[in-house]
Amino acid sequence: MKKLINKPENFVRESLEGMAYAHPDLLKIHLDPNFVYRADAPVQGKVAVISGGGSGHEPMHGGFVGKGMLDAACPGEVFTSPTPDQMFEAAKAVHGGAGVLFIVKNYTGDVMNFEMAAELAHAEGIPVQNILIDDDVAVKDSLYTAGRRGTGTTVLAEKICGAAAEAGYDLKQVADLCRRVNLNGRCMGMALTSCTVPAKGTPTFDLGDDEMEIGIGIHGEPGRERMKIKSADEITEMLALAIIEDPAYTRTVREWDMEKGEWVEVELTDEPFKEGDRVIAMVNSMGGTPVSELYVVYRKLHEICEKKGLTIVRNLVGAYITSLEMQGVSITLLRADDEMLRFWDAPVHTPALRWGM
Amino acid sequence: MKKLINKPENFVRESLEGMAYAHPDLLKIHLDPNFVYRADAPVQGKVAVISGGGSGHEPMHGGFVGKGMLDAACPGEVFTSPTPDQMFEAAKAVHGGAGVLFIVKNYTGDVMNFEMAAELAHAEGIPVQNILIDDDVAVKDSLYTAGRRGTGTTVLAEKICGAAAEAGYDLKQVADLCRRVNLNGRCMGMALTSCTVPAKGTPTFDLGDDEMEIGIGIHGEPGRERMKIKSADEITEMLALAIIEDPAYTRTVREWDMEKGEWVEVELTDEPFKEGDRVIAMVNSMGGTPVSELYVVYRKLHEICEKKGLTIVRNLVGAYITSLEMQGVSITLLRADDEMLRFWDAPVHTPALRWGM
Amino acid sequence: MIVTKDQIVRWLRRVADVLEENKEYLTKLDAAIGDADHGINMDRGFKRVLGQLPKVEDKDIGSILKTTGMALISSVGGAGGPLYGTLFMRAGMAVDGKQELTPEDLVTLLRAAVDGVIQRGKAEVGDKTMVDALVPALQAFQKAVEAGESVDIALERAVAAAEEGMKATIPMLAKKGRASYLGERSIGHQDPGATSSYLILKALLDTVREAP
Amino acid sequence: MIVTKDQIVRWLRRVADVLEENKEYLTKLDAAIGDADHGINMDRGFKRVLGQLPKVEDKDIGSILKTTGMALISSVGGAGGPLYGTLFMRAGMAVDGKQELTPEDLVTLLRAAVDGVIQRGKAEVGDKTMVDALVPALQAFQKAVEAGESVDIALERAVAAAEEGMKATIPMLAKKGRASYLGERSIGHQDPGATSSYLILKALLDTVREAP
Ligand SMILES: Nc1ncnc2c1ncn2[C@@H]1O[C@H](COP(=O)(O)OP(=O)(O)O)[C@@H](O)[C@H]1O
Ligand SMILES: Nc1ncnc2c1ncn2[C@@H]1O[C@H](COP(=O)(O)OP(=O)(O)O)[C@@H](O)[C@H]1O
Ligand SMILES: [Mg+2]
Ligand SMILES: [Mg+2]
Ligand SMILES: [Mg+2]
Ligand SMILES: [Mg+2]
Repeated sequence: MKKLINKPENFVRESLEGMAYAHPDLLKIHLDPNFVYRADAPVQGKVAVISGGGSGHEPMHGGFVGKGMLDAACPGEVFTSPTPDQMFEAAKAVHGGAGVLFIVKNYTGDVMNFEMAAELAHAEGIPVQNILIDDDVAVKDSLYTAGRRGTGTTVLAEKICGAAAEAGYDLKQVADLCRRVNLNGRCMGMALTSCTVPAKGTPTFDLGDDEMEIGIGIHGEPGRERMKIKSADEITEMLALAIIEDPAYTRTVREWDMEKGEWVEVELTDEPFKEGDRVIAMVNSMGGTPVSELYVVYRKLHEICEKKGLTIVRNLVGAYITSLEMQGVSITLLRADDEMLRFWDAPVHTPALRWGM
Repeated sequence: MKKLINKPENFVRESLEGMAYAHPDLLKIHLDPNFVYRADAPVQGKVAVISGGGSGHEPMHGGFVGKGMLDAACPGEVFTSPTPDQMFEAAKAVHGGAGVLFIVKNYTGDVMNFEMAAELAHAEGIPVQNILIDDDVAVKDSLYTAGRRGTGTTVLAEKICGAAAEAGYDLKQVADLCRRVNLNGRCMGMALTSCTVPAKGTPTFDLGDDEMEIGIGIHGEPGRERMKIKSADEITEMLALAIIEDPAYTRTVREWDMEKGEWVEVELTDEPFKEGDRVIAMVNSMGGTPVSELYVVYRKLHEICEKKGLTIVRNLVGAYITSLEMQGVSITLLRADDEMLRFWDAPVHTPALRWGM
Repeated sequence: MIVTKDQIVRWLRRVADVLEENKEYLTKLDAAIGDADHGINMDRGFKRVLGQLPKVEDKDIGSILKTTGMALISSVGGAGGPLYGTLFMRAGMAVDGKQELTPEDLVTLLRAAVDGVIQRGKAEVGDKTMVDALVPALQAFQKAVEAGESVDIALERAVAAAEEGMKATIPMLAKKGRASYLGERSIGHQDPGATSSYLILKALLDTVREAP
Repeated sequence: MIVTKDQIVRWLRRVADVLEENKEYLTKLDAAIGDADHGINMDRGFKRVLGQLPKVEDKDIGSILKTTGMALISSVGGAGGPLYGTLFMRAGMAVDGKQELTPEDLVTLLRAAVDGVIQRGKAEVGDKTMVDALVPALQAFQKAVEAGESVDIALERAVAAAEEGMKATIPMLAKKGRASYLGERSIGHQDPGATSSYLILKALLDTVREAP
């Protein structure tokens, strides 16, 4: 196993401790249960934005804790959803009186654990809402699956909602904005290599020397299709067209009814991209792919968007939501309106995303 | 070959084109000869800071072009020094009347090509100086080798000198500062895996599944010692102690005598670290190592520095000077005085390094 | 024949052993159609349970099982954590205050446990999840008890049904959980959660069969 | 026997062919003690030379060689670029204006070329660089010409000396260039630059041996 770690069972904790040493101005960590939170939390009167999920996707989420983005992040074991007590303790630590938004990636484990956390927070008198990110167009059908997975749009939603909370939006407003970001964002990824979960010590899956996997999940879940490696341009085209030409997608999700204190089912539909859309584009490394290759992908993505009548008005090119040391790339497009762009451009200062301050 | 590329021979150009699409506000590119330069160049009255070297170390150098850092970067083929015409054309494009500083990593090829470029610039009437970065403590002896290689300190020198130039330092002042940064910076790296040069298509070297290489160069040059993989703490200790306990190092380098228009040999000595030093620490991914592991290394580095009486006053944890998709890490420590820290903290806005704006 | 508190505690310890032994096996199953952590998660969870047991061993069975559920919820994570956490929490709530369990108590316990899993996860039989092992086991157990069989015979039937249910997941197309993303490619693999459910029930049978 | 302009042009074309053929071989040598690009770089460089040749073919030998040097400088990069660039630039400057070369001209040309490499790179014989092939070749050539041998015989001696010098790099410990970082570990490998120098000289011999 080619990793810079000590004992696998200490990996998550030691990585968090390193973060705390490196960024004392931005964040603090709490161990057992584990969470990362803003150094200046709780910020009184501000909605607290919290996310979390399995570890192994760094910098997401801990690297996005700081001013203008997340108030707290709850890292589980590698690729394993965190537990409700982590989210609950984090919520108590950062709740500034205006409630807590949980941004939840749509994986069965994450959803159930965050639902339990919301129930605990509610019982403690903390206003709470859970908004799902389910943007992975590699998953076609929501009737015969657990629905689309939460991938790249998560990063964009955390930035935009973090800025909105900073600007004084109330919980309902931040939650509505988050839902809208999710409904306008789509993502798809691919892998050139597998990754190795430290506790397991061997690759999660085997890919031939000349093979790649399209539509991979960020936990090393096998994707939709395995095929011979193609050129960067062909791969970019496969991902970008799957995103751009994806039809309307309807699913039923559970949100929290704050008044009644119970879960309600909500049907949501997002609309396909269309000519004239302005988009934020993210070209993201799965962890082991260097930025030089990401720019080769961005080059082609730019051309494709132009041809399809989409204008990329902002972009991120780098490693933001990863699968350990996996080589590969994901593309995310978010149809952005003025409000989203305003919050996108707002100052942010976290370990992994920083501008304007 | 597990890479997101099209034809290997187009890799550098296409990656540059992607950068240009992604960062039109920050930089422009020139092809044939290839260089990346500030969108607002030439900045009148400002010393132009230029660096360059083989490609494959991204984000260095192109990712550091922008406000407060480099005016231009000259990327060669992968792991191959750029050619003098690249540096010369870049110098002409960004020269704002106050001269040009070439920051050169100490590799035979880079040194010779940048020397030819300086001669060309001088002949064209552009005031020029070449400052070498030779900080790699893995290379012990300068008498029987081409001298220490230029590695991590390059990134820190580019940031600090870029800020000094922005602040109005003249060419001699920026060059003096750059030399001082180099004399106070030390670096060492290691590899868990090899990397693959696109044009070659197979790994540069073979490492067993349980082996690592200590003291690796950033071009996949074999290092000083091959051994069984150790824990992150042990690896960090090996690198950190090699840096902290490195004795004074004396070497003769060539600098340009601007008045006489000829090369002069200069003897330089840098002093070892000592208790009480304040340092800027960089924990850098060789490209394929994710940031979660870098924090595990940073954690131990923090402890070692504390024990040795060094205070880390600033840090960078991420992929800044890489070897394609190589897994591994390098550690850089720079003894920083107030002047360096002031320029470190100054605003910078480039694709890969950004703060204060 | 009744099941004693002591047996329940020994069962939980045995589950910890069995899951440790099967850690790599379960993880390998999860690698094929999931994310390669089910064995690791369950092992971690029951190690936590082992740590909590001494504190509650002298309480009633309900408390012991609820503590087990809480320990799992706060240590397993993933899908397995809330599901098995709920399973043991509900089991404990169903037998609150009891120091021993009659066959009828066990039916109540199992039904509450399985219902909890279904409520939390919304899976049906045939979706290729732990529900495919749990529901047949519950039905077989209940039927045997109603037919007047002793606890060990009823458990034998339940374990056999769980094993059958577990194996029946192999040809299924997953509709819930991470495996569902694979579509057709989920066919041909045994579900890790159904497997751990079978192992947990089997451990109960083995405990009950031992000299008390 | 003299060397014509036509032969010089054919030599350069042959070098391009030979380097293309040996691209992987040279790169493999460079992978062992360098950074695995020497063959790729030299091949790219002489492809550029091929592109420039039509423009200067009807000029004098000096111009042709200087153009070759400039093409290499602006396309090879690395250590090889400035070194081979300087080699051909200086060679061209030494025979400026000439349409054909006498044996003595060739001595002048080779000496200027090799001196240029030494000035640029500061390497000595024994440092495990191209200098280890070039210097013995120059000496052998000069000695043969001074002894009145014809150009092809003198070149034969030069090539033999270059080959010997190239092989002599195998047991050497590198003191210059990238290989020097390896210390003891550089021993046992043949230097890629010495190898390309040998190939370039061999190509000249082969060209001269052909019917003119
Ligand atoms: N909705 C669900 N209802 C019941 N069981 C489920 C559901 N989703 C997943 N499971 C079970 O959980 C198991 C996977 O558990 P685990 O690996 O711990 O979680 P994760 O998939 O989050 O990594 C599956 O094998 C399946 O039996
Ligand atoms: N200082 C020097 N003087 C002469 N030749 C040198 C010197 N340094 C390196 N070389 C030659 O250059 C060759 C390597 O060339 P190349 O691979 O193109 O450059 P790089 O090492 O920059 O990748 C070496 O094999 C050696 O023969
Ligand atoms: Mg999991
Ligand atoms: Mg090179
Ligand atoms: Mg799993
Ligand atoms: Mg080389």
